[in-house]
Amino acid sequence: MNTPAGPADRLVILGVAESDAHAVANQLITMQLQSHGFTVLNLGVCTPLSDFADAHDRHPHAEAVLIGSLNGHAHQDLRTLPELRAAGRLRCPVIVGGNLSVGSRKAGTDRQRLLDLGVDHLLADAGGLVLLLDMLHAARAAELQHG
Amino acid sequence: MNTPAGPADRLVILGVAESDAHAVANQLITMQLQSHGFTVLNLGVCTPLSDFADAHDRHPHAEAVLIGSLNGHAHQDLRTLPELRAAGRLRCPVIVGGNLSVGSRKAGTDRQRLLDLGVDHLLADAGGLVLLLDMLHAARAAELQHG
Amino acid sequence: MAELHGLQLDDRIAAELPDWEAIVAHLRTRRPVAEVLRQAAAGGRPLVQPRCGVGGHREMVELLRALEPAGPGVLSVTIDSHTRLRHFDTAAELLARNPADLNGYPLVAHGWQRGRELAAAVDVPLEVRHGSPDGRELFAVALAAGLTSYEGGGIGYNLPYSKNVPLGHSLRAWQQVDAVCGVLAAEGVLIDRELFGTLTAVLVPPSVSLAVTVLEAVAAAREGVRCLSIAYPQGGEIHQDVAALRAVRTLAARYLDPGIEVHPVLHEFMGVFPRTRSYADLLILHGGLLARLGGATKVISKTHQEAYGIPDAEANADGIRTAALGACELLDFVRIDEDRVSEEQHWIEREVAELVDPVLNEPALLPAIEAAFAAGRLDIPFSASVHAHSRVVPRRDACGAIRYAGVGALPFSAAVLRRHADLLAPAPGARERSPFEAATADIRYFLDNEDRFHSSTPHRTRSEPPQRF
Amino acid sequence: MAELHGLQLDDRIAAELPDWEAIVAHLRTRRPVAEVLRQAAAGGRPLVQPRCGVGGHREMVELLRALEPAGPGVLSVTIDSHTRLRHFDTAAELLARNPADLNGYPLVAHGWQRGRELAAAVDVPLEVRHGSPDGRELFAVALAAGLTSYEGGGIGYNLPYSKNVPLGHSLRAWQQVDAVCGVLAAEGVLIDRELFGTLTAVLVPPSVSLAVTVLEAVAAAREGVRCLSIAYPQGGEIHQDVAALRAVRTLAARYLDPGIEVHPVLHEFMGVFPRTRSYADLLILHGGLLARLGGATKVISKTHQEAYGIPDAEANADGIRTAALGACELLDFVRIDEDRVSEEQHWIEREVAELVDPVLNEPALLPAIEAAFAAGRLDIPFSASVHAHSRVVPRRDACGAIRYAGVGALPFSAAVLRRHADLLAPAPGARERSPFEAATADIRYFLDNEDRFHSSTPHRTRSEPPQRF
Ligand code: B12
Ligand code: B12
Repeated sequence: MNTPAGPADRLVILGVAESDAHAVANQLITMQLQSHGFTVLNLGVCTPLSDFADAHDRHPHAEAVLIGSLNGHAHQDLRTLPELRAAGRLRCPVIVGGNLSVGSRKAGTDRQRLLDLGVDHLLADAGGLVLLLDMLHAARAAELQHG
Repeated sequence: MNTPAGPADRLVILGVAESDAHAVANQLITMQLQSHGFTVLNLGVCTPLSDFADAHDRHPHAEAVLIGSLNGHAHQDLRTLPELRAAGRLRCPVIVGGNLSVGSRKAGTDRQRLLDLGVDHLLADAGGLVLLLDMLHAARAAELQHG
Repeated sequence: MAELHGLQLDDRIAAELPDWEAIVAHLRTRRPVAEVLRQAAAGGRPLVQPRCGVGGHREMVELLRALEPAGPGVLSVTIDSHTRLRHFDTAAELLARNPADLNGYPLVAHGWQRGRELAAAVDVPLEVRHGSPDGRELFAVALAAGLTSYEGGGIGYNLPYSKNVPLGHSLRAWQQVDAVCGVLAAEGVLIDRELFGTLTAVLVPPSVSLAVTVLEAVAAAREGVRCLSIAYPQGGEIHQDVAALRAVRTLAARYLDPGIEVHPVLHEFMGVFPRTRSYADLLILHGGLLARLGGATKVISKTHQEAYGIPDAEANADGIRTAALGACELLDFVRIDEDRVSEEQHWIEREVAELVDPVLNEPALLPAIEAAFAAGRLDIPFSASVHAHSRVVPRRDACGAIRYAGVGALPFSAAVLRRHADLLAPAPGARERSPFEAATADIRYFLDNEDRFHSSTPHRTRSEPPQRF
Repeated sequence: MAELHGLQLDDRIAAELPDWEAIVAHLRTRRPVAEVLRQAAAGGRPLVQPRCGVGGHREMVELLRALEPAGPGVLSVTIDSHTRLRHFDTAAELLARNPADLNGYPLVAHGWQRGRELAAAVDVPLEVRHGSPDGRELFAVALAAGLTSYEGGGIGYNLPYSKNVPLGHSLRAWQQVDAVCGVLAAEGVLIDRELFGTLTAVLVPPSVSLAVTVLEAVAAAREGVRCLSIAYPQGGEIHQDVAALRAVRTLAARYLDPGIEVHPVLHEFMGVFPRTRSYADLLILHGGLLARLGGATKVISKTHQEAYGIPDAEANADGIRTAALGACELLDFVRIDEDRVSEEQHWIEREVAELVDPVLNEPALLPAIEAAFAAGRLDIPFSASVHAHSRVVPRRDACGAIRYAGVGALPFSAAVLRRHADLLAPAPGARERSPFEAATADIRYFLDNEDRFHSSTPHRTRSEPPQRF
């Protein structure tokens, strides 16, 4: 049986989308994940998607790439995800959270077009983040075991 | 030529509808009309329509009967107007003013059903009252002259 | 006339009621309003209560349920005008024909069983708010329904609410109501009795309001009432209003047995209300703040639809929240000029004493009240009733506070008269206004403030006259 | 790189602009924001300005026209994030594809001619609000458009708004902007320059905000700027906030030439905003009141949709009105504990002096600022940029005021450090919180207040988490 990696080995890549300078949630999430034993590679604000891909190339064992977007520009800032994926990059779960479109009334289509880009998970709140990472981790462990 | 009666002879009958105790507008309108030279027979609040008719019987030369209604009960309180009119009473202009139905959004039907009872004029505000009385007065003078 | 424990009632209505023991037994199962008031008083923040009443029963249940989530401490069963005037048949007829045409809930026509359903529909306890010169039948039905708070009094529910009910009649009708509350109190069932110091609501000088409620309170206490809510209507000048609310407690201490629970209640501004939502909301919030600063136990909220008509449930719920926000922690920092408040309070208390002491010094209270109104030694402005002289002429001073421009036969001392004259002395060179102009301006006070606010910047839109039909 | 009167610009953008004389001639025809500010300052009531910007040109014209009737003193052209970061091409591309996807108005992509159309669409003058570490091109376009007020500075528009723009770069970019304003001022054309003391907006200690704006103000004044608006973000504890706003004037008197017009500006609470309309409105009103009490010339309003996303026009107009109501006559009676305010102001001024005096004592200002941030002797919390240490740890005390739990390398005196430690001393027996817990609670301060308000009565509904996609 394949023991899942202990928390100490759990690395995530975190950052804020390219046009977005909102730093507070980013820093809080870092504290939160670290307190749960994660190693956080925090790329900070205003990070182009290609920088996330570069970081993932350097750290292929990262469990997930976590991208915050609050300024409403999530879709534009993640537009190159299909290209990068087609080129075989960012092949880990991409989790996007924050405030994902412009305006105070959100349409279901805002959500859908991000999923269409290939974003794997959307979270409004960071509260559920550790749970999601644990589930993904368990699922991968199970896959490795049975697959 | 028939000279219209001077203001000193101009009498109006004023009061508030049967179920209604709102006194302030009633007292202000009295002051207002008096300052324009009218003689005001003020029946006060909570005045059944039959009391207006009795007063008009006693003062048949009254130019108009002015009824205030603020509590929303105008229609119920004036329901006997057709009966009284059929009996030949209250044969002068009946002017109703105030807040004429229950609720903060008014429907056009609220207005119509009062007109259907035979109310001659509806005013939201007492501001236009003297003007209306003067117009009715002038019209009656013209009628007397030509008729 | 039938009788329910000293309460003389119309036979037909009395016949429908359960017997006295059953009424008392049911009342014992209810959480009394008095308890909720006591908690609020201890907590230091006023509870909020809306006015609310619609004709239909199902609609009334829905209304109460819609308002409860806004957080009122007490909910109202506001009664329609026909029922108030004991036109129970008209109310019943209209209820059958078109309940939406009623401007309140006709509790007598619905009957006490439905009253119990209302009380059961929400957790918050209910008060009956009406305006009945003679509220005995309504009270009996309310008691049978298990309602533990009842508004009204022999002066405050007569003079503003009817044309020609003699004061002797209304005072004795309310004496019977109070006596029943006294009996219940002795049996351990506390009924909160709220006194309507609001009167005609428009430009009521604080000492007129307080004199009336002090006299009603003394009368009620003599019948054994143990829990009194004493309402004062917001006039609009905050130092005067805070002083008046605080005076409720000092006057109660002076004129009532200390064993009686007394709760000052603020009625949010009851005059001509602003028309724009934003300014109306500010005034509602301001009332909540005033209630806290004045130490009120309860505040009766208004709504941003006040100028237009009976509010819908959403506006009413918003009003409750807005009033509560005015009294909430975020504004706890607010201080007020306490010297000015003390000065006002001193004079208000003195004026009240000058009005009520001669009456209380008479051997028999109710006849003395009647005689004082007959002589104009007690009086209210804009009386609806012929049984008050209405020779009191209220006028706003330069700060907006309500003063006496005329006192009729009120027995004020020279010092009091001089103070009011001084406060109303026109600014040098000011144009003289006719009484009509002055009254209109004073009544439209907040409308004018609102217009000034909205036109203070060049492009801001002004308020529109309300659409009323 | 092209040049417009000392302003080094991207060639492509410079090529589109009218020549300098034409720009100045047009500016002379516009009513300057500085004049509007001067009037408000004289009137004693803050003017209100909303943030507002949408992608499309027609939509932007409509938005400005929709907001004007709410009575703002100045309107904003809030710029989208791409333009702020000088990604002019991305902004132009998105504008062509889907303008509604832009979180502001891409003025550079639209061009100065359309900017003039915006200015002509309303009578109220416009300010450009953005967040550009290097705002030179945007400034040139704004000037050409005839806009007379421009927000930003080399520190406040760098550290919160970008990851890796060296301070030396942004300071020199803004030096050029200020120098152009200086030239214009000398020619009699006054440009109002607003400094963004709001920084990262979340838990910014007053002395951090004021230290940054004092340094930027001194730098601007040295380039000849004659009208400065100095913005401070509402922290939430009113005595501290009033003190900070009043300190703007005392600090200006201490550090600036008296001939320079200085206007304190309040940014209504910029942190995590309440979610229910009623509580959000209270906070907006409270900000208006604070602005008046603190003597601000201007208040930047928020909306009840703040927690949800960029507001629609109606919510934005409501926010303008609500903020104005907080500063209106009806609340002129409000007093505040002046001793507490003075005490706060004394310490704020002292802290600012301890932060800025060493920097101002250096021979060259801009390098000294750069060096101080590099050494952590100047610092901001939650920096977006790697060019501040972000070792300042802000924490709310028991009253909600923002204190320093950690100062990194800020050169505070022992007295200052002791005071903050004392104010943050945990209540005896209090459970220790992790830094994450403490930060989260402090950031959610008004959310928690709001929840407490809504659950203070048993049946009141609590706020729901905002729907964000
Ligand atoms: C003061 C007041 C009271 C006082 C009245 C004291 C008194 N006896 O006068 C008290 C507190 C006692 C009271 C009681 C009630 N009131 Co009341 N009251 C008001 C209030 C706040 C102001 C009215 C006032 O005095 N205005 C000052 C005068 C000068 O203005 P006005 O009345 O609007 O009059 C102007 C016009 O209407 C018009 N006008 C009026 N009469 C006439 C007559 C003629 C001939 C003409 C041409 C024009 C005209 O011209 C006037 C000057 O421009 C209004 C709300 C408001 N802010 O407007 C509610 C209001 C009128 N009341 C209302 C109600 C329902 C009641 C009650 C039934 C209680 C209840 N269920 O809520 C009881 C009435 C009991 C009864 N039997 O009638 C409602 C009416 C609702 C509706 N139509 O949908 C209102 C609108 C409040 C509300 N929004 O719910 N009320
Ligand atoms: C503080 C703030 C700022 C500060 C940011 C300082 C800084 N560098 O950090 C300043 C003033 C600089 C700023 C600037 C701007 N802002 Co701003 N800002 C805010 C504000 C008031 C609070 C944000 C915050 O710090 N919250 C605290 C954190 C802890 O909460 P949070 O960010 O909501 O994060 C939670 C969730 O979103 C989620 N989450 C966040 N990130 C992630 C990431 C992952 C992976 C996951 C799983 C979850 C997650 O979990 C977090 C914790 O529960 C919000 C409004 C509000 N009250 O919420 C607006 C807001 C986010 N800003 C907004 C905008 C538009 C801007 C600007 C573009 C200006 C403009 N046009 O109005 C610029 C951005 C410039 C740029 N290049 O990005 C809008 C976004 C609008 C929209 N989406 O429709 C908001 C909502 C305000 C509004 N209502 O208009 N802003």
